[in-house]
Amino acid sequence: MTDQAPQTIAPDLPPSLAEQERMVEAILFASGRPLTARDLADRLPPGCDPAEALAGLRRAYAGRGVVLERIGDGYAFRTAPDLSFLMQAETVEQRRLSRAAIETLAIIAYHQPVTRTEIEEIRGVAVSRGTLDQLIEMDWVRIGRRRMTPGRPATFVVTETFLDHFGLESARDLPGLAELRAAGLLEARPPAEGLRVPLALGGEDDDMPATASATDFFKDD
Amino acid sequence: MTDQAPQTIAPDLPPSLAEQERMVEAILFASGRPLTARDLADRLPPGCDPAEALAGLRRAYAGRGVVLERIGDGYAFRTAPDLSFLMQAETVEQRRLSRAAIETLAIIAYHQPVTRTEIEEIRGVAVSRGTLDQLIEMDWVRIGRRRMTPGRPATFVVTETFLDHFGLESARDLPGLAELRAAGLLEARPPAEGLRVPLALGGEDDDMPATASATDFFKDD
Amino acid sequence: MTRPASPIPHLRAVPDAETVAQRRADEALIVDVDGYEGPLDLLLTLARVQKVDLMKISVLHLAEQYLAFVEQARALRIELAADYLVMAAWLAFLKSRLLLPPDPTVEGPTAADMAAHLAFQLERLEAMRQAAAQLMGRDRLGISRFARGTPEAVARTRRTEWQAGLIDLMRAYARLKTRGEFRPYAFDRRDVFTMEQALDRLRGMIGYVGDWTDLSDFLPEGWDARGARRRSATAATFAASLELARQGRIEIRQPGAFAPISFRRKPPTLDQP
Repeated sequence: MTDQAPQTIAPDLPPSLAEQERMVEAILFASGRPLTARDLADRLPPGCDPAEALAGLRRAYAGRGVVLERIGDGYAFRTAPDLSFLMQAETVEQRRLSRAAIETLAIIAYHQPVTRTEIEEIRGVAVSRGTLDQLIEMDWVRIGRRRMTPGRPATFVVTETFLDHFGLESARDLPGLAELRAAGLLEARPPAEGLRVPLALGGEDDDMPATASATDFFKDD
Repeated sequence: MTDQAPQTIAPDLPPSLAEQERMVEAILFASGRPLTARDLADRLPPGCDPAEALAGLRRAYAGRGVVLERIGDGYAFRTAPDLSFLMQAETVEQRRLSRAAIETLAIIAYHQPVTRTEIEEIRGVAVSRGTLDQLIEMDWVRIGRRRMTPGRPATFVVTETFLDHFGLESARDLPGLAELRAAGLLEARPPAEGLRVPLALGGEDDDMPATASATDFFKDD
Repeated sequence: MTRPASPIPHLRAVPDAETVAQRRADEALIVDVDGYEGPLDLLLTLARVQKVDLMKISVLHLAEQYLAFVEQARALRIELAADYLVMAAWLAFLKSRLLLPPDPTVEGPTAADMAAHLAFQLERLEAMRQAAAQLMGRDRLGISRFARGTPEAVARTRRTEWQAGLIDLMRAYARLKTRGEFRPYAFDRRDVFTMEQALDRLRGMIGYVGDWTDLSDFLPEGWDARGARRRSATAATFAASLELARQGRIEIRQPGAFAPISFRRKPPTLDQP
């Protein structure tokens, strides 16, 4: 400003360099895209030198939380790269497990250690890799010992995290079918008396406590 | 940093004030809308004090092309108003407001919290639903607390978006507020019974006391 | 549109209303009552014409101007909204009270109070208009001040927390283990005599029943023994008999509670051969 003091009469004198820096700063801040020196010159009053103003600004912002970046031919303000972690927010989304996942988990919990083939036999459908992976990734299920049978298949067991989440001391505390029925979690069986409905032969021994059946089942472990 | 040198072992030490300033600068620069000290604290590492960083930033940006503005409880970077002549490219086409809407807005700003009946009393005409709806839709006006008077009427107040738009730190900074108050023009001076000047009934709503007061008035005529 | 033939009374107060443009504006002022936002707005415009501080306005003079305006509008047969007439009546009342010496026996606000309140209202409206203009003249966002043109969005990383409770787990297991128990419900119809069957049977038989006949005599063969079959046939036949009675084809009789029920064909009436 001091150097322009003697020339106050001239009306078309370009603004001081400090003023040009302010101008470029404001224009770049408000712009929706990077602007080239040419773009800036078009918008500044005549006689301005955007290159100098840009250099000045670049120095002024060095080391700040915001930096003047050169992007191709253009210039734009950007958050300092080392602060990018501030631009992230983690949102936790709560979602219910899919039916396939919860059924697979239930089978593993009640029958552990259990092989994939066994899970599939109980569910009656193939277990997708993704379902088991998801349960393992959640740290609710892990791979147990290999079964000492032909093919030495891997078994699955539930983890401590699982027990924590479900508030169980051990998987043995899971209620058996009889208890589930008593708790109303099983649909009441149609009354056998009066209506002579031929009952299909149940494949499994329904009323046996789950823990017992699980151990019975896998004597070798 | 120097004062933290002896404690280099502590890993959870808050960043230095200079570093906090950088962080607040980055977060505010990145945001289009004002953020409160609370918003900032939520995004800064634990132990940071946004208030101090904000004060430092405010000083650092004073007189720049971009300034740190205080808007209600929030802070935002905005281009310096004196540079608006450079900003033709960014100027946003403003929605045209009717005279009724502008006057209603001013009445709400200066008299808030104000009921619809009071607005009508001041303008001498019914306030159409659309006028208030428009102001609310623009997020310049919101519904405040109900007045604890018979009928519990809703009141209207201005929003932070309003303050941001008009460059006001708070509603106390409205232009001419002190003079208007000194002149008694902001006092709720409910006209004594029979003193009320009749209101025009032009609006859509007929449930205002205007009808009643007008008829009351002319009983003796 | 009708044009005013004579100069407008209230405009006489304005000395420099001579230019054509101004005259036109003044005519518009008269004709276009809709241009005002109600009588208070019109009053404020008229008050401005007095060219004095609103605090020192002569309400009496203003009332006269307003009444003259309304008179003029009526002379030009302009439909004035009811509000304007209400205001005119109020101002006429105020004017008469202002001109009369105050009557100490009259209760309520004095004419001076009313005039002061009107002046206050006009001043307040004027103040709000000025405030609105000042507000709109501020450095507005998007006009004089600008936000960051490229706000950097906060990258939201999403972490999914899977939800499952013990109940879900147990239900899933229960569902799996009881899947084999589900059977389609099949009803055994061998021992059921339906109402349709009974109706068919009764319709076929009733034509021959002139005299009271016990319900049990209508039960089909093989259904009249004791037990479930007889119960089913009895219920169906009784239900069918109600239907036929409703249609007016039979009459039903039961001498007492739990006594045998008997039917007969309804005897033809005289007018219904």
